[in-house]
Amino acid sequence: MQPPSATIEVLLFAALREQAGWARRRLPLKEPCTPLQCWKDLQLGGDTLPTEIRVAINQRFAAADTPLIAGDELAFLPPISGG
Amino acid sequence: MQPPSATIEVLLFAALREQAGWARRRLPLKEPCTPLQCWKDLQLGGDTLPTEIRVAINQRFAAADTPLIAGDELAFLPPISGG
Amino acid sequence: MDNNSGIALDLALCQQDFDPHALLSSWEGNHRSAATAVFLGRMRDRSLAGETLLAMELEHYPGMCEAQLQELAMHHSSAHAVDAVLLRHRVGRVQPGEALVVLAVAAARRGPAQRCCQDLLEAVKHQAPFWKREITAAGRCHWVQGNTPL
Amino acid sequence: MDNNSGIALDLALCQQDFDPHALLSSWEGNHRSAATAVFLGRMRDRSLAGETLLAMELEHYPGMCEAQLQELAMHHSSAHAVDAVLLRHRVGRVQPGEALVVLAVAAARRGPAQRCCQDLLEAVKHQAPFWKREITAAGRCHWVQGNTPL
Repeated sequence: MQPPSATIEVLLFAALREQAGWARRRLPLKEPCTPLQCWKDLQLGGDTLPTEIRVAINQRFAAADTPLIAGDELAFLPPISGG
Repeated sequence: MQPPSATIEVLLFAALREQAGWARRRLPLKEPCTPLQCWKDLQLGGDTLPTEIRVAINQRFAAADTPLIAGDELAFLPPISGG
Repeated sequence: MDNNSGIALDLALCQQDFDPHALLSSWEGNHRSAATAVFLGRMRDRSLAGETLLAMELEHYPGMCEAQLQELAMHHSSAHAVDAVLLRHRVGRVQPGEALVVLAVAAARRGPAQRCCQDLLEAVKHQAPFWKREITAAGRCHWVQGNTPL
Repeated sequence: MDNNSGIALDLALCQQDFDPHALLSSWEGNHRSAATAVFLGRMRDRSLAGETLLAMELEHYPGMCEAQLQELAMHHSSAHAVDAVLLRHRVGRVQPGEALVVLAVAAARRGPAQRCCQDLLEAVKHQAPFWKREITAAGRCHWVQGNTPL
């Protein structure tokens, strides 16, 4: 059995969540792993990250090639429309 | 007796009013006459209009060499400090 | 009042202390535009030179002052194509902490509302005939020389 | 709350409709700074495409959203050296005409208050994870693609 810490949590929001049909998923961490690799593995839309999609790791904006570590919370954010 | 229309009214405000010791004066109109000429005649402070003093004729900003006509309301305005 | 352009201008001088929030609440509640920008200025309790202030006398040029406010508000509200402008400006004797000016601009978008509010405030500060005389706690009086820097 | 710089930040998300003027009155009344700049945004009753809107759902990223608002407010309030910031932002289901966002900045001078209010509003609109879904009177739903132009 894999230790529970060797996973990451992936979150989707708004239009991305609706398109994928899910909001939150726990993934086993295959090191080395990056947000871009997760995007591809989860088949969220092609082999590159669309320029309008932003990445957050542990609730902070991050680059798509940031190495992920066990326990990270990864989120894909469609274009923001607050205010 | 001069007809009452052949005069102008001169108004001073704020620091200018305090320095001169009066707020409003009716002057006989010596045509041709300008705000600058009135400034000198009334001995409000030298032979030129200080750059910080603005002129209003009939409650609108005007140039110091605008010809005055009978019945005009002429005002000398020290630096504005509203808001 | 509405001018020819259909922009609602509500401009007035106030002889007495007023509650800017009660005023804004009632005015803005009638418009409920998507974007409203507001500036509220209150009397400071110290002069720029650091003296404690007891009060301020706000002198204006009656007639010209109202006409200038109307003209400046018409010009800037048309230039920015906003929906409505509210302006109140104190005259007379003011105590520290009291509202001196409240300016609100309602528009369909935030950019025009904010830019019109800023531009019209600068215009009022430099083009409307108001003069401030500060009265210090030590009993000195002096006319404020122009406006504080932006 | 006060951060290290001594600037008072009062930031919150609101699940329910709120009265922005009552909030501003109580907040501003405690500060009475010489200069206060405010922006108030309300929900439009039409989409940019002209459809009549029934409601809007405001989704956010819980945790990150609050942290971003705090960080953006600290950054811009320090950069402009203002005294205090008030921010309320709706989440959940909103009706046309209800307040979406109210942002107020209190400072010693009008320039910093106005500039901080504008900069922080843009930051919130582009850097805080909120998403709007419009629900039209005709029963269609669509996610708003980014922000309206400034």
